[in-house]
Amino acid sequence: DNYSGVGRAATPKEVAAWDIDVRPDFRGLPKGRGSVEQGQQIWDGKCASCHGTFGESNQVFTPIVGGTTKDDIKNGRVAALTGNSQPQRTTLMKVATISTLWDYVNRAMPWNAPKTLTTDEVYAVTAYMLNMGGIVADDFVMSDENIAEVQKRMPNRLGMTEKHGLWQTNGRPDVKNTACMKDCVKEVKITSELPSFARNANGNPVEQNRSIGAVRGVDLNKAA
Amino acid sequence: DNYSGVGRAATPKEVAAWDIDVRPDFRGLPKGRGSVEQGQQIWDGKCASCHGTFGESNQVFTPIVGGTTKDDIKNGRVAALTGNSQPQRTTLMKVATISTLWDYVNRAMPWNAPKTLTTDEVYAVTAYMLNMGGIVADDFVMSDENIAEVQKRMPNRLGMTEKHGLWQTNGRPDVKNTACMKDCVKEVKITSELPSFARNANGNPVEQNRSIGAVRGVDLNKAA
Amino acid sequence: GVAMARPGTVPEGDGDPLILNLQDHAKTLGNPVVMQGYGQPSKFEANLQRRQSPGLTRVPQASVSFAPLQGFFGIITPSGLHFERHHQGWIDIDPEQHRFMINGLVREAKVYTMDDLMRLPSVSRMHFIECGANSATEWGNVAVPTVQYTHGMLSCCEFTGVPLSVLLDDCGIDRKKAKFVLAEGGDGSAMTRTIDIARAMDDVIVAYGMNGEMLRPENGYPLRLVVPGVQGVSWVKWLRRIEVGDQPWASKDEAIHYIDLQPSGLHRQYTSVQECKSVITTPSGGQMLLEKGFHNITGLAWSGRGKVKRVDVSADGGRSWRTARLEGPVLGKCLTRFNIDWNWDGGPAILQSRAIDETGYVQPKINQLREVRGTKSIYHNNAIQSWNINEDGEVTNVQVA
Amino acid sequence: GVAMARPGTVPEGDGDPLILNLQDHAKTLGNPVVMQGYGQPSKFEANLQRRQSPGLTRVPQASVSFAPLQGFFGIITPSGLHFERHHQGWIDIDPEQHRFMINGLVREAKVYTMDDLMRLPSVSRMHFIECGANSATEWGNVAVPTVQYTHGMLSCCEFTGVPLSVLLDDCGIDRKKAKFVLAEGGDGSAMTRTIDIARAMDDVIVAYGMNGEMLRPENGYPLRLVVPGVQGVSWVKWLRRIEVGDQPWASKDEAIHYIDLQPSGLHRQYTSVQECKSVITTPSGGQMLLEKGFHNITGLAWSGRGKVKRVDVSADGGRSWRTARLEGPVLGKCLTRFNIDWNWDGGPAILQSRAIDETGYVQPKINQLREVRGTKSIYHNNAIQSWNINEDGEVTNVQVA
Ligand code: HEC
Ligand code: HEC
Ligand SMILES: [Ca+2]
Ligand SMILES: [Ca+2]
Ligand SMILES: [Ca+2]
Ligand SMILES: [Ca+2]
Ligand SMILES: [Ca+2]
Ligand SMILES: [Ca+2]
Ligand SMILES: [Co+2]
Ligand SMILES: [Co+2]
Repeated sequence: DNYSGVGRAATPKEVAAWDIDVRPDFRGLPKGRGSVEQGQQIWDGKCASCHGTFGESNQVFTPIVGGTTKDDIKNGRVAALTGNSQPQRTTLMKVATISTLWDYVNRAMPWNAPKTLTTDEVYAVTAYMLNMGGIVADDFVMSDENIAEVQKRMPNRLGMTEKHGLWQTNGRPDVKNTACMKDCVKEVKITSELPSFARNANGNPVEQNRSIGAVRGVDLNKAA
Repeated sequence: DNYSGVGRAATPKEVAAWDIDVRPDFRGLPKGRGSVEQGQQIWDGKCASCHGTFGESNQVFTPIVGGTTKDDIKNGRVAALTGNSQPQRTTLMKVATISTLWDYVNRAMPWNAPKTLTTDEVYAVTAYMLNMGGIVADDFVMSDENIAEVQKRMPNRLGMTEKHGLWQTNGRPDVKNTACMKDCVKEVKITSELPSFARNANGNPVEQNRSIGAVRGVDLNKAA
Repeated sequence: GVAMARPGTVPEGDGDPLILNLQDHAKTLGNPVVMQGYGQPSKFEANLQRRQSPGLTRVPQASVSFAPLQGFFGIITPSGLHFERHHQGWIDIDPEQHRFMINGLVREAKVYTMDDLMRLPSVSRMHFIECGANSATEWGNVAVPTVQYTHGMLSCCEFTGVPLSVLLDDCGIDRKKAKFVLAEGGDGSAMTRTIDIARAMDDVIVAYGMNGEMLRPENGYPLRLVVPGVQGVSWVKWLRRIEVGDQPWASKDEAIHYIDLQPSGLHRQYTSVQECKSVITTPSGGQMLLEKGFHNITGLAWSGRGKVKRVDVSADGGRSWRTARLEGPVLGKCLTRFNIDWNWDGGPAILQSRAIDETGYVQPKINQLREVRGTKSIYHNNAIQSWNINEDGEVTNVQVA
Repeated sequence: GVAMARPGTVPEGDGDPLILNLQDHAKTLGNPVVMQGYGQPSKFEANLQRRQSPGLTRVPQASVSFAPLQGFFGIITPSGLHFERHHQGWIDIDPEQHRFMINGLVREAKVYTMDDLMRLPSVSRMHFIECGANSATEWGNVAVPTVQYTHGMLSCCEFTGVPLSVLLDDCGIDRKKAKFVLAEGGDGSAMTRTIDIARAMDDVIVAYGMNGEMLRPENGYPLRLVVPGVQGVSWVKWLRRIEVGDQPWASKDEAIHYIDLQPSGLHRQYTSVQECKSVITTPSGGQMLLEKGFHNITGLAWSGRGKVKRVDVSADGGRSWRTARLEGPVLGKCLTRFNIDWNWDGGPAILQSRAIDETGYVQPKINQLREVRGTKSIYHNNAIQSWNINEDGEVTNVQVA
């Protein structure tokens, strides 16, 4: 080849050790199975401390479970994503592809001990998260064979679009401004200002700017 | 002006405090005087520890005195600058302008207490350095009035040239190579290599290179 | 009136004592060379630090630290002040132990050591990196006070490494079938992102160098992907693997996060490009002008689609605009520094900057963005930023219409 | 044969244990953000330090530390590894207490604080700085082993500050009488250098910024002169004053040092420009190729007269040459990174690089320099550098004819 002596062939076992990704079409998904029941045990032992017993916790991350309905499962669109009914957008409200959950738990969870679950444990705990969201039944056993069926029940499975100009290199922008130079607006109105309770929230600017220059940081301890 | 509010006029005393430079035409030289004898006292007390009793020391810097002759004083060119008779090129061999010495001692010496000599002391110790170089007599008293006469005795006063292309922005290069691409030399001979005693002098390359990359630092402890 | 008394106004009497009486450092011997074999900023620069925004994230290993843009000059970000964004904490990998794999739709899956990678043809390029969530807090109302927090998930460095295309060719990429690549990190999160093949074969770099030295651990030492013009999450750190495939992967950070919620309830997925944007860094929120008179307004502009063509600045909230000077070099998918003269008359003012890139795209107003995308997108807010200056010279973050 | 066993050769059995067995950092949680508010290099990078050359100078406050070019990428020098050259030690000035004065042939002598200077129109430019004594040891015979010591008084940063011409105009420079300016430092040495007015009014900068942050104390914090293309000694650090005059000053460092002794015994005075030069940084002296086969030869080229136009590389001691790739941006009076492919056949080789600048000037061979200037010039050696590679892959510093 062109670059003689550089790099080497990967062995099949090496590829197997690292090639863990799972795609929406389930390419990469290893064979295996796990029940909701087993999942609950794993969850309570290894996940609930961070995500809450019902996946509702906001302590270390936004909630995983909540905000989805039976209708959503039927429609494949999470209704609460429009309007302001839900305070937080949970994982199950957003995720369209079950592979995403399986793949992510498999590669990154539990957060402080990633890549320590067995394949069957990933099936189980994924099934349990879906069970908490009312997507699969209490006695469900998820496996590589039935996962495609579960996909069809994902509440937001139709909630994604790739039809926009911000992905591909040749995509077109969706928002258009013009380079007006004079008399561009009649009247300028301030529509939003920093709420006074937030003034101190990010520290004192005088301590975040140099003591020289054209400006100083405002000193919140002195300022009116 | 253009930049309203920026900067302010300097007061005359401020300019006087900082405008200490002395040019070859003695512009900037303050009135004052100092004898060789006084100079010797200053030298022995404040300079000799670093530069040697006779300005000959090589301990903290190259020698100040040495290498100039009566003939040099007459000719205004230091003969020892050609050939290899002098192991070191001393300050007095090189310096063409007495203002340079006066100005430098005034601004920077003694090295660990610069700008602490009085004007008269600078005259005195400069005179003493010249005295050590045989340029002024033992009983000489140097002052702003006679310094121009001393200039006429500087051993290397004709030893500088500004006639070369490497100063002005429009100067022409003095050395010319061509961009030959093929058969540029018949035979390549190595004319100089690192002497083996110098191999260790700059530390062990293995400790001065990364432990990754296309190369490693040679390990002098291992290498033959 | 102006709030602060300042040094350097016309002195009384003979002049400024700092000039009349020589300072100690002019009368003593200073410090030796290599007192610091690897040097540090002056002790007087300690205020310029990257900082977390309190309350923004819940755990500091899945969090962000913001770069202090308010104190930056030019376009190069000092490596020590490069913004951070980690999902499972940062690590300091022994580079001798690091391996990089390419697999998937290639003739031969290969493994490279750092030794291998650093033998290959390298390129060095200056590019900005911006988190897709930069300026996220501003989709709704004003929420944070300073440019460090509104725009500080932005940095710009010179990156050195191997073009990804060189590596993919070395493995014999199947040019017909290949449509996407997956980049995967070696840290706890094993971060994955899909990149379409057009980009992957264009200007993406498998980089080890940043600003002349190796990447910093927080930025992926010893290997990260550089995906020019694309949001930071795709610049996978501690890079361990590239897989070539024919479909996108819908990984967690492209199927649950970094997706833009539209008013319809649909999420846009795989948004990548960071559109043309700019911000004035001095004067900016939380700062205070010391005096009326001449000021140099300065800021940064960039575009994920190429070069910045022009930056206009308004001091009256967008009524009228003047074109700023662009400092060279003006490079593609790189920060561009702009400067413009301004005389502050001591009255209220609203400063804005508006960048235009080489495609002709004009940086939009926040309301124009909201008209199309609503207020819940979180990501990819490239709106014109407004800084209000009051009569005391105090600068605050505002939105205008 | 090749001397060193290396990681990453084809593994026995199932594969590389570093891949088969996940490393700890892939299975644990990493470090939080802002663990370092101002970040540092990886602990594995500790070998890259600026270093003194033992025996070169007698006291460390009037000395030099060399930058580790052998480990640099691209053109930006990390500020912590910028070479140092002090004459009376370095200092860390309180910038609030610093003053800058302009006097001499101006309508009004003025004093500026740092506040004043940072309000003025600023420019940001990338420039190399090279000490006039860089490569001094090579005028005679080979004396030092590595590129850190042969060429390490070289750095390149993005500088930000006020064009000197703006300041001189602000003081009402007498354009008719002004022929030279004197730049003066505020440290113990109160370093002074003369700069001719053509340069002073052209591209000289009164700089406070370096690589996006303030200058480092070792490099003149808070103010230094940037004199593009000119030797480092003129880039006066801790700058306190500029005087406008009509004659050169013949200060100590332009009348006793930084003068070039010619065979006639005459010294050339006021040499300023750093002529076109280049050096291969990898592979370079003291390094060891690990293996036969493909290698990327890389190095740096620069010219004090403008842009680098071309760099040629020879692997046979100058018999034949091939043209290298120049990495962009190629800027005036700035380092340019070059790269070229090379297949090492395992036999002896002598690597050289030869830069050509936009004036058409071709970097000379050491013998061509000696024919004109002899061997005692000390300063301003811009000769082609030769690196010898033996059959073990060891690289050494040689001179050839
Ligand atoms: C020590 C705390 C901790 C534990 C234990 C933990 N997680 Fe997490 N989890 C997190 C954090 C923090 C994140 C967000 C990571 C990020 O920002 O990328 C997360 C993210 C997730 C997500 C993605 C959520 C989203 O919307 O992006 C899922 C799914 C998840 N965890 C499931 C699990 C499961 C299943 C377990 C147990 C097997 C588990 N977690 C254990 C802290 C934890
Ligand atoms: C503590 C040591 C020390 C003391 C005391 C000292 N010097 Fe020096 N001197 C030096 C050093 C070191 C240099 C070189 C400085 C440099 O590299 O710029 C020097 C440079 C000089 C030079 C310039 C030489 C040249 O060739 O560049 C002169 C002249 C000189 N000293 C005179 C004096 C006089 C006169 C005094 C006393 C009034 C004095 N020195 C006291 C250390 C000292
Ligand atoms: Ca190999
Ligand atoms: Ca795969
Ligand atoms: Ca202070
Ligand atoms: Ca003022
Ligand atoms: Ca003067
Ligand atoms: Ca090691
Ligand atoms: Co992210
Ligand atoms: Co010097």
